[in-house]
Amino acid sequence: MSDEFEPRIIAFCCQYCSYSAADMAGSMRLQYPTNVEIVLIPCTGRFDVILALKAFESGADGVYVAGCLEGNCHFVDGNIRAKKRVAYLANELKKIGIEPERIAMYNLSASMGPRFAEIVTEFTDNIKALGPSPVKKKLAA
Amino acid sequence: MIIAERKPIDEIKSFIEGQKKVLVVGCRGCVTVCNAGGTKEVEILASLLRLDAQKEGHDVTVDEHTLERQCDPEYIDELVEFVDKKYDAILSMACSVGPQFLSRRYPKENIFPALNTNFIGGALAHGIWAEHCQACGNCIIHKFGGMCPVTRCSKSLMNGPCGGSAGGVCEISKEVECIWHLIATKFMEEGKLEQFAPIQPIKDWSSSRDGGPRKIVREELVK
Amino acid sequence: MTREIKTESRLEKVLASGKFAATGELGPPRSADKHEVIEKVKHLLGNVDSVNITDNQTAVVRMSSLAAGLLAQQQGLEVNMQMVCRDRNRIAIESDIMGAYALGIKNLLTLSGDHQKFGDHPQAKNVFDIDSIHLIQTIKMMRDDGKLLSGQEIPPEGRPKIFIGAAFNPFADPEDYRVHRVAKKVAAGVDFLQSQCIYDMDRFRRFMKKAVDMGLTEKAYFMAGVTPLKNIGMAKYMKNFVPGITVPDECVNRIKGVPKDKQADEGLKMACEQIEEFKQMEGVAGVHLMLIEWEHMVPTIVKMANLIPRPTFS
Amino acid sequence: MTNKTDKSGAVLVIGGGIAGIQTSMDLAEMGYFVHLVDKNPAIGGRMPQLDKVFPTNDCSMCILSPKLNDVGGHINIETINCAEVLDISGEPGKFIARVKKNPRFIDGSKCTACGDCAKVCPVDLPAEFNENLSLRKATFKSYAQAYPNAYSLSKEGVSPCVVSCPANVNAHGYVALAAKGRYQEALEVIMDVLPFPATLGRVCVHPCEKECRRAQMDAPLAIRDIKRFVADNADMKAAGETFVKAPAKDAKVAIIGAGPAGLTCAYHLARRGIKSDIFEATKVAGGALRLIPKHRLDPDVLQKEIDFILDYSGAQIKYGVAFGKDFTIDSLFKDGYKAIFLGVGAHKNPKSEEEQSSGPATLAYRQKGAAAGLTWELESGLSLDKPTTIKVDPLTMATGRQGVFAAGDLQSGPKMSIWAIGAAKESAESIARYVNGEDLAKGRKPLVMTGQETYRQVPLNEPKQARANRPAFNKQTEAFEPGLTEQDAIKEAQRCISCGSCCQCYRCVKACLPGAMSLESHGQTPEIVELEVGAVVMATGFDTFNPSNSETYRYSQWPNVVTSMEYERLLSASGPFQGHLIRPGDHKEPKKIAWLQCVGSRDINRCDKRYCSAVCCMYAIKEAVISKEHSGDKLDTSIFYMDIRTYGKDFEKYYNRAQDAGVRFVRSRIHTLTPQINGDVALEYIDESGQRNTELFDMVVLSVGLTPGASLAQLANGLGVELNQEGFIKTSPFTPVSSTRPGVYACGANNEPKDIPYTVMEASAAAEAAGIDIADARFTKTKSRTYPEERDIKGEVPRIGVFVCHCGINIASVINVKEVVEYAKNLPFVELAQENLFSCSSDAQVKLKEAIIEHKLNRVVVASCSPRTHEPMFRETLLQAGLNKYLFEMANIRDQDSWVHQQEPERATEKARDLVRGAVAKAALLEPMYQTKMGLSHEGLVVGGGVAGLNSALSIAKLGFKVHLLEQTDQLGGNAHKIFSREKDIRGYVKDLVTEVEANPLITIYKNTVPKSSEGFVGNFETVCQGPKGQFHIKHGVTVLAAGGRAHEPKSYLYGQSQRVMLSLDLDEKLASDDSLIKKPGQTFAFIQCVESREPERPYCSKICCTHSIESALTILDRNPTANIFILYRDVRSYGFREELYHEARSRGVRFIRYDTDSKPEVVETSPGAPIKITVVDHVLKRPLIITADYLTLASGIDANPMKEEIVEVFKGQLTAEGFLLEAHMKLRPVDMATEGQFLAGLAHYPKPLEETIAQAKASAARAATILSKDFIMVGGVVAVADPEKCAVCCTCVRACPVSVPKIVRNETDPSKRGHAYMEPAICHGCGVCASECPGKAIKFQFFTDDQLKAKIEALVEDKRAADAN
Repeated sequence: MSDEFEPRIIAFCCQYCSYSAADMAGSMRLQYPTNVEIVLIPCTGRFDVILALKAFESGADGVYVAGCLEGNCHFVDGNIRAKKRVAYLANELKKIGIEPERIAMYNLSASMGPRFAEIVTEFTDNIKALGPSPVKKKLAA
Repeated sequence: MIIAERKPIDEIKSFIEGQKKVLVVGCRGCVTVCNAGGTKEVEILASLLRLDAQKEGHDVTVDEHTLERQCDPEYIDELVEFVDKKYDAILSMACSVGPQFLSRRYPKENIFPALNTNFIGGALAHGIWAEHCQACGNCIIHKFGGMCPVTRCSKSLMNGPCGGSAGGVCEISKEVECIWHLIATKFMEEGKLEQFAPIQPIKDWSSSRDGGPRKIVREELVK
Repeated sequence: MTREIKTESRLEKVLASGKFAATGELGPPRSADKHEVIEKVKHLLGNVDSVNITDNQTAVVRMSSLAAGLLAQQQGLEVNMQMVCRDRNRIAIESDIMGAYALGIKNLLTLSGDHQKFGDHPQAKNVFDIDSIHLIQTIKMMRDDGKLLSGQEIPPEGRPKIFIGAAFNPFADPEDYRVHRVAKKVAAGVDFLQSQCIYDMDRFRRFMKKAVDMGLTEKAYFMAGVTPLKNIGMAKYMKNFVPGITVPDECVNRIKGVPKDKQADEGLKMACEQIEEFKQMEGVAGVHLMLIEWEHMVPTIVKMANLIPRPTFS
Repeated sequence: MTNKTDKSGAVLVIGGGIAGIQTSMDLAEMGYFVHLVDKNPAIGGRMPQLDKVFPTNDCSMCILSPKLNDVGGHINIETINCAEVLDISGEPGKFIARVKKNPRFIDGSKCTACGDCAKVCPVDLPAEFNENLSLRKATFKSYAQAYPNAYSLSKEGVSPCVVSCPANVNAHGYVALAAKGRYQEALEVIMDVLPFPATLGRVCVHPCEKECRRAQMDAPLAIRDIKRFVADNADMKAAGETFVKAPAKDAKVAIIGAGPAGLTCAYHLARRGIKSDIFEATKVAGGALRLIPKHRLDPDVLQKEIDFILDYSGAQIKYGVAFGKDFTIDSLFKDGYKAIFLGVGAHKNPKSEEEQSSGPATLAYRQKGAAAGLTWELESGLSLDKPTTIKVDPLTMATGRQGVFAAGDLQSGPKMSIWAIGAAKESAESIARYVNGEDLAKGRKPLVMTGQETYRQVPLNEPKQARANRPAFNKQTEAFEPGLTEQDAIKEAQRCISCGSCCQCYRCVKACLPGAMSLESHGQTPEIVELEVGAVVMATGFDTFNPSNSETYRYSQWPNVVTSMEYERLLSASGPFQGHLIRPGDHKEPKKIAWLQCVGSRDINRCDKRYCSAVCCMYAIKEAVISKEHSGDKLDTSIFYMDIRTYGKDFEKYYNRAQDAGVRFVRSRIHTLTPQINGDVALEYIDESGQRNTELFDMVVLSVGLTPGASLAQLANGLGVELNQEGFIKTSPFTPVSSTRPGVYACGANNEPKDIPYTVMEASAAAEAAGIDIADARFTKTKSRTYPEERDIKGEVPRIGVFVCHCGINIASVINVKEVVEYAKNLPFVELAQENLFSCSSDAQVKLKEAIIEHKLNRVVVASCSPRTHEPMFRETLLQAGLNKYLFEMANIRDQDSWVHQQEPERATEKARDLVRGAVAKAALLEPMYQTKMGLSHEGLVVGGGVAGLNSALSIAKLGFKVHLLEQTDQLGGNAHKIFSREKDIRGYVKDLVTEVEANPLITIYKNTVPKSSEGFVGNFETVCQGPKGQFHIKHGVTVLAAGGRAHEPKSYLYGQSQRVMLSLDLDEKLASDDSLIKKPGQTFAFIQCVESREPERPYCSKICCTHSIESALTILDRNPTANIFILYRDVRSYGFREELYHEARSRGVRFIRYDTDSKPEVVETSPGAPIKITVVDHVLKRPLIITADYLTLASGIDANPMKEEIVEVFKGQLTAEGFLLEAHMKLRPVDMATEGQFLAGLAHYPKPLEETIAQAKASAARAATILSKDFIMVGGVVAVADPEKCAVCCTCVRACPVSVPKIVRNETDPSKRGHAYMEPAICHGCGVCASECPGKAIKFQFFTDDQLKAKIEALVEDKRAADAN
């Protein structure tokens, strides 16, 4: 393996929109970095800060949540709640010296396969620019 | 119920600086209900502290446990098996009764409050709580249309509203409703102004905390 | 219109005589420099009947109103000492009243006090042991019944003969309730009332009509608060940021309608027009001129509004 | 629940769009078996093509795709794609339908939708799904979420170039491959027939080019030149090696003549495993080809090919041996040859065509070839059919003599090599059969044009392209004629228009590993099946109007003039430009777009479409709004319209919002479009002030109308149903979903243009109608699944089986599957790890089932594709193996790994390991979950006794269930008693309806009764009612809210002050009673529309008023022809066929005068009792117009029922801001309330005409029956469960739930104990919000528990951490 930093990223995707978009990116054979691993959840309303914290504790370099477009949540407002939780956690992470950019919220519809690929690339680039999670760095040391 | 919120993480970090083994103790009482110190918040705090320690390269253990209540000695006793494991610091996620009870029961332990106890209040909606009582020890809300000016008027006026009341909000902030506006409006709407005309007398604060720390002893209950 | 004289206050004398009274206002310095007080007194002396000495107004710490009032009084000014409930419990209040009267203070304006949140000590603990209406009652009880709140008797010679004032704000909400609150102050025993700055004349007229109808103006003297607008910035600030003050659009537009260098003149002109109307308005016994940090304009405005000379009593 | 009946319990639903889907789901859930026939390869109809839908702005695909999966996975719905219904016979209750199943050309059951076929397919065709704005392959899947999830192949017959070739060389195939630069494969295709590609590429007379249909556009393709280019640029030997040779046989064949025929025969015999010897009279091989001038055919080229053939076939040539002289047929047989092929040249006389074309100089060469003479014929007993040729069987090439076959000039006369080669190839086949003792003719037929070919239309409007020419031949400097350059060859090949679509290159067959694509599947033929059904529902949808033929719109010539459907695709993220809004002409981002309304609607001049298409106003507004969202405010959008018809629920507000957002609305019909050089389009129009304007737009969208489907007439004919004059299915207002043939029902846009909610409503109504016909036969045709008893795994340590899929090469070509399997074996609790070629194949299911049993697996992980598509299937297998279906987890290593990391096999493999590790970690913590059966009440409650409630109650009863009908007054029938219609006898209808309801024994009527409170949930409601005799309780399984509405009583226009001013219903009363006052000649009647409607206080359109006023006006005119009638309107909203009435009214002199809200009519009474004076500003004349009216009718619209608040409070429903009931989803669930088991119908939902009310009421009955039909409800599964012990009773879940499921309940086991949160599993929607919010972590969201997800997350990240640490 090359020495270049390859971040490990967990993405929480809802079954209706973003997970479908991920599948669609697949059927369109859109190529994107391998760094993101998807955890399927029924709705981003199921996203819990505890899960993201678990990811960071386990050594993830970044976490993002991808839900339906705002206003289009199949469960009314799960994605809005998720957005607020993400913002809350970003702030808490910042306070303990972890870059808040390591967690993000995205919205996309089931037909936005290209956008999904774009998000993976974009987020991976962001995390690469940030470097390894400060948590992991010390763990490795 | 008692409404509390978690202290800023920086402050909590400062409590446990240099400690190797930390226990976060939650409470299933009021602070669970107000989303400040239940199992979930304990998990979050513990996780943040672990992350922080890992980030700094410190080998710190942060354990979690949530008690039924931290305002009853019997539940406090339950913690003994944890205390036996020798923690360098114990963070209580209860109202300030919790850390005080813990400190008294386990005088040798380093006990810190992880919450700020804010007020006695209720939930207006999910995620919004408001103060409704300041435990003055002499409830007179029936005189004010079921609203407490002692607590809910910024100046605890007995004969409000003051001249700073504008558009139904208090002069101190647009986010604070003017309780006197509500009280006066209610009486006017109900056509009960005359009932409201007499000047409310000066309040006797001796039953309040101004009368010193309070204690209730119910003799018939005391063994 | 003459009423029973309760105190040695000159202000009371003016009001009782039925003459159109005029009071001013003096903000004590944010220091222990007595010269500032003395300087300000110069603008006011002879131009008004009595001067309010504010009590840590807007919760910003200043020289105490008692001390500043005494300094002013030493310059020959009659003062109207303001006292807020924010910073004193009933013990301090009663004590200060005694002290003030002993030092020659004849008028005392009772106030709840601005909340400390916007002052320079927002971390302070406030008191609010009693409210402003209670304060009226307290002074009245000390003066007329010779009693402290505790019931402790005050010997007749030690009773503070204070002319009791209070503020009223017709522009706060709920509008319909304001006059009833004033009624409470009257019932509590207030002698005179000074209003918040008036710009919304319609609302003030409505208020006074009600006060007259309820017979309140028979029981206490109502003085109308006047603060000339210095410029458009002040007009907008008063309109948008001061709770309990309403500034109608027409006022703002009128100021806006003239060039910047003429705005102060326009403000003074408007104030004079108001004063003229107050002179005629039923139930209004005088004006309270609040030229905050603009005390040097007092001579101008009293002249423009034909408020001088002030009556004298031997 | 089966009853004895002759009727069939199955229903045929025709059309798999949203209407067919809804009907099918309702019917299947009601207990019928559904055959859903769709002509397309995938169901879904039009919705998948739409970007967003109005007025919710939902992504169309997002809301549809769950429905596709529901239908696809339903055990009682059989979807039959690529099929058409021919006809039906029989009676209602028992029809026989004949269905023609057209071939898919792919075995759908084997297809895994991997797309490998499309990857290799060289044929590009316009993608219909993208409205031809992009290309697809001949093998395709319309869109990613398509059901069935399988590819299909477009095949329109064998292309003419192939058929016309005497050897049937697959010209289309090699041209298509050459166009892609795939020369080697192209050569393979050629050499499948022709072993002389380079030679024939030079000298063939190419009959193919004569038939090339490209000629209709410009010029035929230079097919031969392409062949030459391919042959010159690819390797023959390598191509030859790709053919599988049959096992070598003992038999040897003698070939006489080493010309093109003989050599070809040797080549094809070799491929069939048969050796041959060639006897050639001359000293050289090549026959007639040797006679061709050298500059045309380089002898070296020919020799190379001959050498190849000899090498490939192993044939030996004996030179200089003359037939009849040195040997005879008999002697050859005697020498042991099993068969003989005669490939000798022709006689002296006639010239081959090749020679003719090469001029007289070549004559001499022919002499040797003719040496054979004729003497042998007599000797060998062969007969001549013409003086110089041998008579052979044209199919088998067999001569009269057994074992002797003939081809070449000798057989077919002096044609040309290509004939000889074709015949030689056929002869080789015959010889092989002969040798093997097989029937020579079986299964063979000559490839000829049948005239049945449905070749693709020649795209005449595409740009012309010149035919490529070979470089000029310079005799002085060059020895040989040059061929095409590579650039020219490719360009030329790209001119091919793929007449037959599929080019039969069979690259797909090679690529398809599951064997779904095969030579057999390519040969599929249509099949006709007969289905026995009890009823038929037509849901065939619509076509969009094709504006190509209208000169005005310049559509066909101008790429930046697009139809609205094309525009939908332009907007869509899955569209041709991935949702990047650019115009097709030059891919420039448009800054200014115009929509032209009523293209193909309300227009008898240009297109003979009188009706209004009902949806275009809304979709145009939606497209404008969405476009602005795409491009920001800088985009300028204008809609040119005649009337804005935003009459549906929330439509008017949508219109208002669009105006606020800056969409410009211009009331004008465009008369001229002028394309500009730079791609822009100039619009000329006359605005309202009469001003002529010219404005430039970057792009113009034609809001095309809806037309009857192209094949609807044929279908209607087959089904025996009548069409109306507009070509849609004829229905009647009181039976809105019944066709003219009993037992055949129709719903959706094939009845009349309509939007999606109304379509869905009708679809459910059609389910009701079909269901009622065969109510007795419910559950007679349905299937149910049975499973072995579930194994109790309590206390077992996890034993996980991991199955890693190759998905053919989809996964395995990127991911090292073996490595992943080995890796999985060492993961905790993994008992077994295996690989599968295709995990989804049926044999893989058997294997999986066996593995579960044999290895006592108690958890299963499949690493393959997406759980969205495949989880249900694997869960089914678990059930078959006796394992709880929730003990299953998938790792998506295809869609989210191998497909998206094709260039990084190592990393992809690593990621696959991670994903498997994560899945295993979660699987270890999975627990069995059980859905439990819950009983239910089989009775319905209907609230409201108007037309909606009556119909709903009657339909539920007719479907076989008891109904309780509550009416708050003492009279049934509601508003309908007051309505008068010129077109239909409403009052008579209501009377009959009431009688029928009263007579129905299953219906209990409660008059003067209102609901007071209601508790419970779907299947188990209990409602307290207040009747005249006090309170009583009703237990019911479903509720239908049909509380109606009422006419709005306006405060304006002297209503209530003048006797001459009345509401529409008052006028109806006069018309109904045939009031003589109406008939007084010369009177003036005025109508004011939109009275207190479409204004801020009531911001909605009541939908019916325009039509109703027009109808009333016409009635007045019928009775009083001299009456003057004025209708004062804002927009005339006579949508759909109602436009006909508007048209009639105008032609009969009714005057329509438009007004604006800022200049409303003024109405005054000049003196008490005197006629009314109305002043209105005439928009055309721009001056006030005074109307003195004897009567003024106010169209004030409809208000919600005044009891609405009470009703929603009792039933815990929700209201819109306007006070109408809020449905579960405005688009796809227009009859359902948000609360499960609650439905709505009629005016309570929104103002609507009677026929729509009836349809919705019927729909509500169908929806109700989907629940009432069940013996029990299955509850539980992926739902939230609260732990009473941990619950802090904090109400967080109560507040967080989007659908108000959690409640704080008493402790059932001990009521004295503290209560706790409880989520009724029957109604939990399964989002998990409560579990995430619960501060005490007392709520477990099953299958996605904290522990399971944390374990998964930790495992996903873990390995990397270890690796980094090392």
